[in-house]
Amino acid sequence: MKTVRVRYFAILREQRGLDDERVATEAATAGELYDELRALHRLTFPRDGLRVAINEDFEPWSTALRDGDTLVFIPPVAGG
Amino acid sequence: MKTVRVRYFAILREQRGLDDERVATEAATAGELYDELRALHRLTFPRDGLRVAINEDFEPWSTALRDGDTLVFIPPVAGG
Amino acid sequence: MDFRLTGEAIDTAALMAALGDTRAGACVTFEGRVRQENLGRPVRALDYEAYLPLAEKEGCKVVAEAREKFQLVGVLCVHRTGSLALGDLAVWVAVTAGHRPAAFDGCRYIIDEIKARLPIWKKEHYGDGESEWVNCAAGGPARPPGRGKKK
Amino acid sequence: MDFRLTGEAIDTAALMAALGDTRAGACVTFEGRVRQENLGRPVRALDYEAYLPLAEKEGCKVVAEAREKFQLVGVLCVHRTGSLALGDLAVWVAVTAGHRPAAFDGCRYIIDEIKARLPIWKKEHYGDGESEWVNCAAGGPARPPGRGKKK
Repeated sequence: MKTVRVRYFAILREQRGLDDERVATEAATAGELYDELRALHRLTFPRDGLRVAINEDFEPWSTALRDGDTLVFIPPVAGG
Repeated sequence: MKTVRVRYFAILREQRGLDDERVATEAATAGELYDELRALHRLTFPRDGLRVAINEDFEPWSTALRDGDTLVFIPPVAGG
Repeated sequence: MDFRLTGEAIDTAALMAALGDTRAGACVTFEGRVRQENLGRPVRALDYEAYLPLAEKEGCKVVAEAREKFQLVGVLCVHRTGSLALGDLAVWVAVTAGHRPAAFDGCRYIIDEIKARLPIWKKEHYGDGESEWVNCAAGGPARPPGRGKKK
Repeated sequence: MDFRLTGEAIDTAALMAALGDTRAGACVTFEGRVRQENLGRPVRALDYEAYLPLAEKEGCKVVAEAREKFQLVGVLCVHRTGSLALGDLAVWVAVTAGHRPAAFDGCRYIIDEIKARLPIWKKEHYGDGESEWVNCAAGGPARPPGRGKKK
């Protein structure tokens, strides 16, 4: 069991109903954590519509979680 | 015999030594007039390095001259 | 710093003054402004929300890439956060170079990459009172499946 | 008028204000400035000489072409004549459009055509006291045959 910090922005912040939380998890990777949170909070975005940042850098979904990491799931950006 | 006005700019003005003159000529076209003036004043530009404007519009070298026309021989422009 | 985010109005005159450099024969700027309409819907205002540290880091990376790809003299880029009204300046990019092709190409590279890559989100407020997060083809569906327009 | 020539310093702030339009989401500007060096020679100043009526007519034509080719909202273009010092603004083009591709393409079209087509000539004054009319590949030899550098 590790504890990570998750921050939410924009549409994910609204879906989650908060912008910052500590999460205790058994998830091994960033991707597993997102799937867990998605199911728990009924987030609508499939993982492949998002990117993930860990400790302020974009990282692959397969990145192993470490205790104390800060994760941000990045919804699609405006682009226009 | 017709009389036309010729204006000179930039390097042609310096080569001719004046910026405006009236010319009485037998030349039938703008191109013939340029060749005449080029020989007379030792202008260095061959005709195909220039364009000609007649009465404030670019025109082909083959344009027939009419009495009272104003001609400008356009040296290459800066471009850069 | 070549790239930064700000919650205040962007003062382009002051920024331009900082780009004066007699090695530069060309300066190209891009201004992105709040339009009165998007995809046929009248817009009355919008909010930009950014994940600040990553947006700044990624913005600086984009600028560094542009400097590597093109022969640039100077670059400045500023992106707004917070609430903007119609006509407000949302993002500003200025690039100087010896000659104009590099200035045009560098400016365009920067704005295209910034729009596609930086974690900055736009919420549009429409004339009818509705609001919506504006998404883009780069990242996922235009609207998450199963959700209607959110207020 | 969309295009004009001026013997005075170009006031870009006033010109930009005239381009405010909430239909425009993008504004691209190009500034051409006097560089300290050209083809390896140090430049200290330059003069622009124009055949005014034709330059204005051709400049307006270029702008009209750009408006026809691209979806533009507004265009302003000003070209200097007379004596300019290092760093001075020689030509300024600003184009607004709904979206950025049209603004970039329109601005670049205008500056490229203006540089190639308008009867405006540039005389550079160099650090060593010499001066030269700057010609271009579009029109003829870089220097007329048989003539040296002119003072």
